[in-house]
Amino acid sequence: MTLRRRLLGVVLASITLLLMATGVPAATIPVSVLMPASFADASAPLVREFNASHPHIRLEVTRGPLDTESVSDLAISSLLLGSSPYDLLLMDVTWTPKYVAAGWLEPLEGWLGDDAMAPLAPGADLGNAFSGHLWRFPMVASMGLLYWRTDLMAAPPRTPMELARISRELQSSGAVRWGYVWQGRQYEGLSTVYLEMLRGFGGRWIVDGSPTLDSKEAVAATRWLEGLIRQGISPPSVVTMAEPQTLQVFAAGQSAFMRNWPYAWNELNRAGSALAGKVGITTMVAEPGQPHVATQGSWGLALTKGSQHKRAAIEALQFLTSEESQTRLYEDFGYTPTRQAVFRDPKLVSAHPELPELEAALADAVLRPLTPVYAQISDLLYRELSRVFTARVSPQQGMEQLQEQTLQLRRTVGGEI
Amino acid sequence: MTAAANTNGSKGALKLQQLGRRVGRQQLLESLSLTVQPGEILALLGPSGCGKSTTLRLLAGLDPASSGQILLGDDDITATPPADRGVALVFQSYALYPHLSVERNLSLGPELRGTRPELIKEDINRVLDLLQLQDLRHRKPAGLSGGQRQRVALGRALLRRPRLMLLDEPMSNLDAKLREELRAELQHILRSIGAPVIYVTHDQHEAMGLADRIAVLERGQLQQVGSAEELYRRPANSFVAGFLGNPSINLLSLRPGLLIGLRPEQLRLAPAGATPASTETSLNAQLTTREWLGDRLLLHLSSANGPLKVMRPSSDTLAAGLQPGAHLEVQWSRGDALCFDARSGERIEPS
Amino acid sequence: MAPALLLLLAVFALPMLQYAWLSTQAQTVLTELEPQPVGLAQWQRLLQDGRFWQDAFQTLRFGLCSVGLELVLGLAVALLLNQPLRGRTLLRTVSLLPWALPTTVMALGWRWIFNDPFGPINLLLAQVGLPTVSFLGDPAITWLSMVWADTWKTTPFVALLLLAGLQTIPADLYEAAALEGANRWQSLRRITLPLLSPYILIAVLFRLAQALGVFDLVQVLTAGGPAGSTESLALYAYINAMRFLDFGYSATLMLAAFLLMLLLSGGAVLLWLVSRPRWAGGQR
Amino acid sequence: MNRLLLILWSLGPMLWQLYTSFRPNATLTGNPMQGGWTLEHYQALLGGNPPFWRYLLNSGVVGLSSTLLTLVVAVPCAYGLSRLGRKTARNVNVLVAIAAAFPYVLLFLALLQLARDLHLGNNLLALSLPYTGLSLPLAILLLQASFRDIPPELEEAARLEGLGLWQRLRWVLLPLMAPAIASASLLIFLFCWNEYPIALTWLSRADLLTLAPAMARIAGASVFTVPYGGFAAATVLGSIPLIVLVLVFQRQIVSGLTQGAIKG
Repeated sequence: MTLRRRLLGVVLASITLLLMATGVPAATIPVSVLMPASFADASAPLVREFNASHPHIRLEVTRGPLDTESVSDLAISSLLLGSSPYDLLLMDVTWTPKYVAAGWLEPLEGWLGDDAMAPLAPGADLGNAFSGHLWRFPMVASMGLLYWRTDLMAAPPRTPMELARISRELQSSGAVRWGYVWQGRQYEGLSTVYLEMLRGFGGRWIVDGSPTLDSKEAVAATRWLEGLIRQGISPPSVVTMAEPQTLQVFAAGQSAFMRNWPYAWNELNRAGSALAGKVGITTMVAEPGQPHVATQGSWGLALTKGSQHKRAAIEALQFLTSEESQTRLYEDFGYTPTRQAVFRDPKLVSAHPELPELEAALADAVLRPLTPVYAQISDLLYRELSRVFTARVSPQQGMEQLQEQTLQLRRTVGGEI
Repeated sequence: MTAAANTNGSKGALKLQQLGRRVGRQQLLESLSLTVQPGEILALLGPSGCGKSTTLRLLAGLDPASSGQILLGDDDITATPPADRGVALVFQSYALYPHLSVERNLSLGPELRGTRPELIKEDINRVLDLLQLQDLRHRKPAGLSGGQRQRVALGRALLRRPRLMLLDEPMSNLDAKLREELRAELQHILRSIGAPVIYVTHDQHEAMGLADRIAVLERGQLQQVGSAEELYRRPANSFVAGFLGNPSINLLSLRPGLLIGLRPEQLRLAPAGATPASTETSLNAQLTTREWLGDRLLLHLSSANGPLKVMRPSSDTLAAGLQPGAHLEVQWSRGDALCFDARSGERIEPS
Repeated sequence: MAPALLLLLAVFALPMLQYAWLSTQAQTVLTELEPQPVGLAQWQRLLQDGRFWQDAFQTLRFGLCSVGLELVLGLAVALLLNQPLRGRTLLRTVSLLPWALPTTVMALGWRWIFNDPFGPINLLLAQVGLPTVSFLGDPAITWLSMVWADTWKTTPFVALLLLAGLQTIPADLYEAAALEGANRWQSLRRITLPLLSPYILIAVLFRLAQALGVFDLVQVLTAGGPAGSTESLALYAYINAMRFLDFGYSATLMLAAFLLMLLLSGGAVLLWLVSRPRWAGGQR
Repeated sequence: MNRLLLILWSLGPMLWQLYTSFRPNATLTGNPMQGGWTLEHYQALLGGNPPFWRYLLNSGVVGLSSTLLTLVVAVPCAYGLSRLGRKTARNVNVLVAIAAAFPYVLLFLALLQLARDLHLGNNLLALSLPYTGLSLPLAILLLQASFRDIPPELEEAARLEGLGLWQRLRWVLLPLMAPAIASASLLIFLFCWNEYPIALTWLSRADLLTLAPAMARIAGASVFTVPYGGFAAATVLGSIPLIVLVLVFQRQIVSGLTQGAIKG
């Protein structure tokens, strides 16, 4: 009897709590945004400011998971459920075609104007439009960078061979334990790493809707990365590393080089960091004559088709991607801007001499293939690379298989990727 | 409603008319016809599986009858739901609610039937007094002895003021001594109800000691109804003869086509070679074993016509002095012998 | 009764029918998420999909190894718990704990325990001067790490089932065997195992079905890596649906996984029927 | 010795998580023997948005409502089955047992479509529907077994006394079933509390997540370091309610599991 009563009490209390927490009636227009945890944290002050200056709108940020794929899963499951609770999504550059094809997004050119992309810096304008419409406005630019230790070498390596040589020298002199750490785990990050090497070796991922992953350039890029592990330039555990793990090793002074995104700059130079002032950034190494490319990894805001408050959501989008917001995100958190004006702000440049470096890297940015089945082809890529890096298969064989698998996928989806 | 109707004592006789029950291809009970008067106790006797429990369940309404009718007083209750029959049943396992105290076990039914609380209280006190259960009223069944449980079950039945009282081997879970003690008390209580009582048992002593009449069932068929004495003296067939009496009757085929039934207690012994009186018959036999039963002796003998049991008083000096292997004459008066048709088992009046 | 059985049909049977239908359709981003009939193309694709076969093999390998290990360990634990020991209740409670925790919770825990080089096992190895083990980074090892984590979590369940079985074996059987001079191993082999076999079958069937549907553990512990060496069929189906938005193929994969499971469970039952002691035939 | 081994095997991983959860992140990846103790991981979790206890609460709500709903549906069904003939009941039970062992993760896609078609997503109470369906088989098997343990005479006695079906259930059968119902409820509750794939696809609002998907999606404290301490604190917080549950109801859980084995 008493147990039953107690249980009933618990149920009633829980229900009441839930209702209290969710059922707040609002006279203002609610706008909700899903962001990965890091961006949600960084934009919190902006959101407060927006809400203070826009009393008719209540902007609310949902702090999603940290890692990109989990955020994507969350966004997709909310969209699949039909009535998405989100008006705006902060999206990775690779998601756009898939979301557009699924019919989940609202074109932005009608809201922002046909020349909405004009103020964007070169490189940042990539990956926002697809099949003739604008779907996404970039809030934060991001591109793969090579971090190097200014205290251990005079100039950064520009070719793969130089990188390997400097690494070996520093390793044998005992200055560092490892030469180079990068994102080698089986996940999207590996695709971004590989794309930079692929282009640096002169290869291409997709040419005119067809994969060219068994080219000798592609095999050479794979072999080089695989060789880094085999020769001990990269630690064996690099195959389990994502961005935070590489940063951890590099920040601890254990590696001479690191491949990472711009945000790591702030962390490495913050007060108390062992490496403050000892780190330089540049673009990725490339074979002589090949471009030093950076994989573009910008995050942009998109409007969901099911949004009930599109006008208010656009207001929030414009605020969050404004020059002022981008300046603050850069100053406080190291998130690279997307607007040309911010890169050229003399005050900002004088306080942050690395800014032109970033602008240059962004201009060198390349996109991952823009296709609705990007998730599949990237999945094939990082899976097969992981097989190569864990010595399940040779680089040559691996790339041949990858080519075959990608072709098979192309047949399955009807000939275009 | 039934309780109110029953308080005025309008209790009618129970009439079974060609009652039958069949499940699938199995005939559990075949065309049973019986009448039990109010205040009469009828024992249903038979080996397990003979259909006595089936009959009880039909009467209680727990199982539907396949054929025939059940009349209680002027009402045909064949299709009446169990609760509306005014029937009380004491289960073999007593079926007391294990989670309720004695008092709650008794009051649950009346309470849920909507009887007035003060009436229930009064009734319960009366029953508890009658059954000497007052001290145990707050105990749970697990804390009661077998006899106490039986009384609670009986009390629950009494509270119903039944128009028909049914008991399903209520003593079988008690030890032998307690059974004998309770028998008289039980008989008294059952008579006081003033309703027809049907008492199912496989124990002939209980049936003989308790019931006014006994109905013997075998394989779903009624073999015979009558007083204990009738059944003992004039069994309808060899089955009834064999089922009643302890030790059981000797059945010998002395002549082709005929079975002679001889009760062990009606046999006498004489020295080997002694000639019987003119009214008597004699049979030569040899003693195999002896059982001493206090006041009596049970002798197991072998004869040319098969084994024989003879029951003699311990004071019989001839019987007491016999050693296994001894030869002797077994004698009986011809009037005591029962004759049965060897094929059908029906009793035949000796010609 | 009827509503419950209807609900069961709706939850278990309807989805399978739906998958059967969906597996003849293409429903992807390229069809704007509308189903389009494609006949048996998805099944053809499945048969040619090396990744499906690899995952099927890996799922089976995981299922058989973890269930086998759980049986052995579970039996040991059950035998231990069946002895009249001091603090048996406490022991039983403690050994039950791993089973009660949500898989995702402890999978997150195992990710840290298996960490190279900061996990406790690798710390210990480093202390003694041994090389660390890449529990989650080596395709040859990672699936074993997964078996380990699953065994840790599910052994209590198997142990309890077997303990229930042990408690139905009358003690006088052992006493009789001991009088005839049987040693502990012989009485385990001749009395315990045969009498326990129905319980072992139940445990195997239940666990095998669950292990072949392994999902939570893989997704949180390894996400299928490295080199796809721990990806299970369920995870592959999940990725196809939620990441690739390829619902037709996802349904095909799940139906295939289900059929595979039926096949295996049927095999286990057959094996038991063939191998069980003859006297057991009369028991039911 | 054996006992010690068993305890170590069972508790070791949990104790390591407990230890980790009180250590500052820096010491975890540096020299493990150095550094002090900290509550920062717990503070971060409980002060997060939504706070961690919210997930526990959500799981509790789903668990309780699903358990109640399952019992409401399963009790009559189990009663009906237990009163059927042995043979019919056994045939039904084979199907129910297959459902009980079914790797339900395979159902997620169909259930997701159901959620979309009926607008059941992001609703904790609606999540109880699939959970009820999934817990039913086990509940039916357990409850049916214990219904069969109640002697039929008890119910017949009640029938003779004029008790209707509902009265018999309420006053006679259910009180006797209390231990079995408690065991079944606990197992159902545990299942719902721990369930992952369905919750993962049915809930996308951060404030509605139940514990299992929340754990899988848990956001780290920072992008710069791997929040091992935070993860550990989350596993500890996520485990505590269940550890308490197991400690308090150990007997019922064990009897539920073993009943299922013997009777099922």
